[in-house]
Amino acid sequence: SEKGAGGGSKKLVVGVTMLSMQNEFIVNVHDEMAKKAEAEGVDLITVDAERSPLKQVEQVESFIAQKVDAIIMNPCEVEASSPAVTKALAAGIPIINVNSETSTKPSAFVGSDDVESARIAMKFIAEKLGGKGNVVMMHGYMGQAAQIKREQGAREILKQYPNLKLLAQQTGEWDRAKAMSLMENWIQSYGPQINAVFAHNDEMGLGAVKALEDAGLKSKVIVVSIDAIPDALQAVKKGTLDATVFQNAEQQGSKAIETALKAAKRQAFEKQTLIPFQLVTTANVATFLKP
Amino acid sequence: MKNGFTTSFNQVSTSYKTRVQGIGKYGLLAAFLLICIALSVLTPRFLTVQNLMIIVTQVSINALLAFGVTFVIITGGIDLSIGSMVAVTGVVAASFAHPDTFPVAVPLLMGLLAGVAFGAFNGFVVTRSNVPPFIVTLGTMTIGRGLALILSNGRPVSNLSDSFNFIGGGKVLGVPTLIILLIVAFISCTIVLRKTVLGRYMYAVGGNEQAARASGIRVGAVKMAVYTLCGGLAALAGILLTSRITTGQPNAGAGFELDAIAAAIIGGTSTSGGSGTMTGTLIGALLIGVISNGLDLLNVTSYYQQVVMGIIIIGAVVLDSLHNKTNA
Amino acid sequence: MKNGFTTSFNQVSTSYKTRVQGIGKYGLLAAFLLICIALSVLTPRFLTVQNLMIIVTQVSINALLAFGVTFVIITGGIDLSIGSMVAVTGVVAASFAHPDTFPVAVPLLMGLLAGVAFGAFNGFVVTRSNVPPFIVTLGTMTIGRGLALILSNGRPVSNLSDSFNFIGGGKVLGVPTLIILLIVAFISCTIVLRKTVLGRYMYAVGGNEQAARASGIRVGAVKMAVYTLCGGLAALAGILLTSRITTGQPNAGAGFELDAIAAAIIGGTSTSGGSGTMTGTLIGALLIGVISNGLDLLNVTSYYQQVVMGIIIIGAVVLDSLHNKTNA
Amino acid sequence: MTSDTILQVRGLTKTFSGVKALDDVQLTIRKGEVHALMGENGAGKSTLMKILIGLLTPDSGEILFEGNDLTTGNVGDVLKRGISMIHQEMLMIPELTVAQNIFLGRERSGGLLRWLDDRRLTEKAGALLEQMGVAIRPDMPVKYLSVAQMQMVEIARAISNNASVIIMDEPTSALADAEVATLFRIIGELTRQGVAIIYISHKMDEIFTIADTVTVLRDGKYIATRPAAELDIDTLIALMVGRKLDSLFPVPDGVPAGEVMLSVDGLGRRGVFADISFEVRAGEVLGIAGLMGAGRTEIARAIFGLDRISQGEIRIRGKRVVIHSPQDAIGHGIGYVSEDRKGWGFIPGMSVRENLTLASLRKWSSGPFIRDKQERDVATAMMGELNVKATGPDQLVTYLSGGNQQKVVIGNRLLAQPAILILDEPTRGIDIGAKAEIYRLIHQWQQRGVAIIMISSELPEILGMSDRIMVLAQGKQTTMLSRHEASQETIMRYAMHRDRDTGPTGE
Ligand SMILES: Nc1ncnc2c1ncn2[C@@H]1O[C@H](COP(=O)(O)OP(=O)(O)OP(=O)(O)O)[C@@H](O)[C@H]1O
Ligand SMILES: Nc1ncnc2c1ncn2[C@@H]1O[C@H](COP(=O)(O)OP(=O)(O)OP(=O)(O)O)[C@@H](O)[C@H]1O
Ligand SMILES: [Mg+2]
Ligand SMILES: [Mg+2]
Repeated sequence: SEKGAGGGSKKLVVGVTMLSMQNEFIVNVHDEMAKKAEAEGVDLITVDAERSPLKQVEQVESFIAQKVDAIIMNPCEVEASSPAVTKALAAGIPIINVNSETSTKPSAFVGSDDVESARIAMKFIAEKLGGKGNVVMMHGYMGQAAQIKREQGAREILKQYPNLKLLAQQTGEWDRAKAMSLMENWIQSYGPQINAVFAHNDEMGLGAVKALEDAGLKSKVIVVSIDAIPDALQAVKKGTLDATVFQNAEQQGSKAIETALKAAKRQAFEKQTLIPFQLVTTANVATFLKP
Repeated sequence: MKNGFTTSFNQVSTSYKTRVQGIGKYGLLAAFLLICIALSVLTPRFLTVQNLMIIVTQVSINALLAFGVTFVIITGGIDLSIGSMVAVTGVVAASFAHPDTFPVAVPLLMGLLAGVAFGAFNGFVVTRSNVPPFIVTLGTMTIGRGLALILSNGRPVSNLSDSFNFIGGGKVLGVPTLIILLIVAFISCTIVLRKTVLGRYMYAVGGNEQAARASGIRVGAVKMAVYTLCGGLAALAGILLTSRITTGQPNAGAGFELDAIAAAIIGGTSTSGGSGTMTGTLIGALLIGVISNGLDLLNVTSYYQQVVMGIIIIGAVVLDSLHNKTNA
Repeated sequence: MKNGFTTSFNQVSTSYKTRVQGIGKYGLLAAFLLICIALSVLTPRFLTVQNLMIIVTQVSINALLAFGVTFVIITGGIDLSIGSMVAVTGVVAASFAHPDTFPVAVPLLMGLLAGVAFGAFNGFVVTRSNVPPFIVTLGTMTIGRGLALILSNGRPVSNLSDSFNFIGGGKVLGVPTLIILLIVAFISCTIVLRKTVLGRYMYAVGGNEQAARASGIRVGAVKMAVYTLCGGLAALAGILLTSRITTGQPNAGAGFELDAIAAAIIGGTSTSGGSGTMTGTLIGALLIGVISNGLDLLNVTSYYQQVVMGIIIIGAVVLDSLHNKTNA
Repeated sequence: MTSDTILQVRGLTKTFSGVKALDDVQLTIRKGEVHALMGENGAGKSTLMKILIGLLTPDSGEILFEGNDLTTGNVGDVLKRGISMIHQEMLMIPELTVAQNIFLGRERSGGLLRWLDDRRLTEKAGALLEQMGVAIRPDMPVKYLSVAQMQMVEIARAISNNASVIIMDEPTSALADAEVATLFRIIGELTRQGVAIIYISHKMDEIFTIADTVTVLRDGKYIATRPAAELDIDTLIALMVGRKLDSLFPVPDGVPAGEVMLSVDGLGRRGVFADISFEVRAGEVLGIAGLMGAGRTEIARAIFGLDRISQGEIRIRGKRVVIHSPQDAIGHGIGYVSEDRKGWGFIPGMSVRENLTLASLRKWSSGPFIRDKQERDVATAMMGELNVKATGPDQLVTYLSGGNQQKVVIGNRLLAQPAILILDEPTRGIDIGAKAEIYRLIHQWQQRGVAIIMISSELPEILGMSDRIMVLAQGKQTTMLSRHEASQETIMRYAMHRDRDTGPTGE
């Protein structure tokens, strides 16, 4: 459209819809985007989909009605958020998926593959246990994209280690308190049989750590989770959490803005920017800790 | 002895008219219009045909649920399971909606059937046991969520046929199907409530169950009917949602019950039963939709949006009730 | 309004009300014990001192919230904002609980103050406006969530002092502090409800507000009191949760309101007001906790857990009401 | 069963949580008769009627209606077969209009999804009310009606069913004489057409005016059935109470009235009443009489702070006071017993004890805590004084009979020891024995120096108890009579009084 081309006098406007602004990692990604936008002199309109794909589709519809120059979407769901992509593309507005994917291909993707993060985490457990032992898994909200993908990754690795047994699995709803209660109940059930815990996010991982500490079992059980939120990094440093998987919020955020701007200005841009995960353990935690 | 009454009738009748049939409703309508005017002033993007159409589209799912729950609340009950019903019916419909399998009527019918059956189950337990509807439907809310996950194996049911996706995502003569369906549902529900014997009995059962019983009304049948109706409308909402997002999501509709109940109560339906209108509920749903849309348009920061949202909703209902007071 | 319909509504639910002061309670207790016995048979790990202690610990937060909301429901109101209050008070407390800043009394007091102020605000709006409590507290629920996010910047407030973490995570003479506090709160709430003038007035206001006023009860003051009390108890719950998980979470407590209200209603508190006991509420909360713990111990698959949970809860209340019927 | 027997009940028994409400009761109703069912409060009259109409199921016994078994337990069915009922507790749907309530359940035969024709219902109801000579708008929601008006609507509903048996459970408890006359005229017309009426009332004079046959119940047991002509009032009371009753009204003892406790000057509430001025002294009973809708209740409500006044002033012990709420009124020593005991009287889910002590709870507590034993003692004593019939102080008030509920409400106010007591229809629905007790109590409190205002539609009561009588018509004070000046005729004349200033009213 006329105003976007060449980045004329008018400020560019980018619509951003985020999965959930109550999730620390997502908030971090967004903060990076805001910082980058500020530096580039672009206006961001940020809305929170509150984990509802319907809401997200509606928000994108609203962006289209507002004739924004580009849309950045942090999809709630692979399939369910797809209509948003279709609609944006149909309206001729570039749409960039950040952090996770949709089944309909967007203009560009910036992020990492959730399945991979779980592979990394589970692999760490498998190696620590020497390929043999009992694992319990704490799921996120059942049916959500992140939960499904993290489960998928974990199972891929479990299949490779036939002596690694999945003792129990249950949802902790991404929540620290719920995970703590769940872990307490598992300790009652299985006690010393449990060798490792894989939690789909750090919040739940930290809940599990707390329950294990209270029961005096932490030294005997490995706990690994995903996201590398500051609390988790501290815990890794203290040695209570054995490992977490770092997802680079900073890069995801700034790369997403960069790509969106290029697309809005009709310049060439990367169709896919994959930002690798990194395993964080006591060995390398110092490099991730912000001063 | 007739002579003595005329004066007191006249004044009584004026005071009740303003309250019951007339302006009461307009209090909320006034609050609603006030918010719309404010938004039009604050942002030029609000009052465009396209944006208004988007609002109505966005509101439609909640409005359908709110219509159903209005029936239930009028009889003095409550239905917390509507959100879960959205998920169950959506998953069921999606399972029959893959391309080149069944004609589009099949997923529609199966979804509706699932919702009606679910609602009838609610009604059955409520009427056959002494358990309060709050607990019954809280129970079936949990059960329904579990069922949706079991049926879908915890995964979104995707790859749906275009004809199915058209139901909630298409347009007819430039008007989104959702808006058309919303209007049809609104008119039908209004007719049921105001023009049929069933509607009358809903008010009676909610207004005074003993009196309804003493008038020979089969209270159990009326309750069965409202929960079933509510299930049917939830199924419609579930199917439309599924079609709109082109997937059957087992975790869809979580928390929808509160929004729907809020729309009904903002619209003047009394939680103790016996009163309420579909028009009120529709305005209630539109109010929530407009505020949410407006806050997005104004780019109010996510956290502050929630604060503002809460304040405006309370404010609108306060305005409404003040208005009623001065008229009384 | 001069006529007495409100009371005749109440009569409708008398069947549910017989339980208030008498035998009814034991029906639920029987259902609860039945479930406990079943679990003891199904798994030897259920009936151990350690596991029972864990159950009570896990139940305590919900029970505290349920105590507060029981007060509110007895007066005929409702409080949906308790979950958000947990978040706000938790974040506030955590902000003052970093090591080497303030003595541990400061975060405690600030958290309690936040909860009491929040609750008083609910009470103020409910008594001063005509707005139904459902809408008022739905509004403040949204506002509260927003406030918690604003205060914490959307991030967990962590790095809390050991003395603060002891409050909800420590043990005194081998007994978890949570259990001790739960017992203290239960006894205090029972005394307020059964032995004080305020408690009596709560039943009166919920049982028949007009008759309460005609007896000279300051209905507004009683309502202020219950919402404030509820806020205080939610603050206690928020502080304990924060201390237990050693972080102030802005999204803590989401959905807690439904669990707490469920505990109260399962325990026999009538949604129409005027009846309910703390013992019933405690059993209601324990029931939910035991089922949830039992399903984990039995390692029932996640999806099926929800289905079973819903069925057992409805079943328990059905059993309870059958019991009442034969007693009526 | 003789040929003109239409309804027969044999061996009926009903138990509520172990208490026998009905015990082997029998009843035979003939076509075209008015059959009075008599008994004290709690004798089981309403229970028996609720069983007949299908609202309750009996434990045992049989009911034959027109020769066929009626124990179906289905109200709709019973209504269709030709029995209808005026309920003691006025079962109506507040939000629905008069017309909608009258035809509720009979809008149209057929399924639930049949179309409604509200205009036709309203027309039909209007015609019916007109025919009854009752001026109530058929399109008014019943929640705006006075208790008396509701009772007229109940009557309209029952007679519109073309029933062959109409049960009337205290149909006149809220009605004044004029409306009672209307009802009796209607009853006359119905019986001439062969309709049988089962009539329950605590007003003795009514029984002797219209009843053909009288059946008496006592403590749930059948006592006797007699032709009304063979009974006199003392025999009937003896059958009901099981003993002879002393005089109904206490003898005035001529104790001089004390200081002026309450005075009202030029009190008005726009459109409801105006220019009301009176005073009540300590130890005096001021009666207020008037027709239905004269505004008596409204005056009481205004003084008690339930409604705003638009002009005039209220003085207590000579000092001008402003009363905005019941708390204000109670603070000034005023107690009010409403005519609407369910709406404003008691808390149904609370026990007798809790209801009795509610208004005076602060007296039986130290700080925030209730002194349990004292509370129980006080309540038990009051139960004794009022002769409340209940299983004990912990029985829920909902399960008491109407008369006993009324006693509990009065007891609640008395325990608060008001200096000024306003009683609005204090003996509504109360049996003759209990009435005598309440009169005795009023007299006692009068002797203790309480200023009492008594509003009543029962002229004998007004005449028997009042020192002075204020008569109202159309919201205006038409006279103030002393005890010696007052008679039924004078009161009625002033109650019908039409004020010139208001000009012609009516169509
Ligand atoms: N639902 C109930 N549960 C328990 N007891 C009841 C119930 N209904 C009535 N009773 C008891 O049954 C007895 C008969 O009551 P009923 O209402 O039939 O008396 P009544 O003769 O109509 O009295 P009144 O003249 O005061 O109306 C009373 O002792 C009453 O307390
Ligand atoms: N809340 C109200 N709103 C409108 N009108 C009312 C209201 N309450 C009472 N009225 C009307 O005011 C008039 C006066 O009623 P009120 O109850 O004072 O009469 P009353 O003299 O006490 O007679 P009774 O009690 O026998 O009916 C009635 O016509 C009644 O319908
Ligand atoms: Mg009776
Ligand atoms: Mg009156």
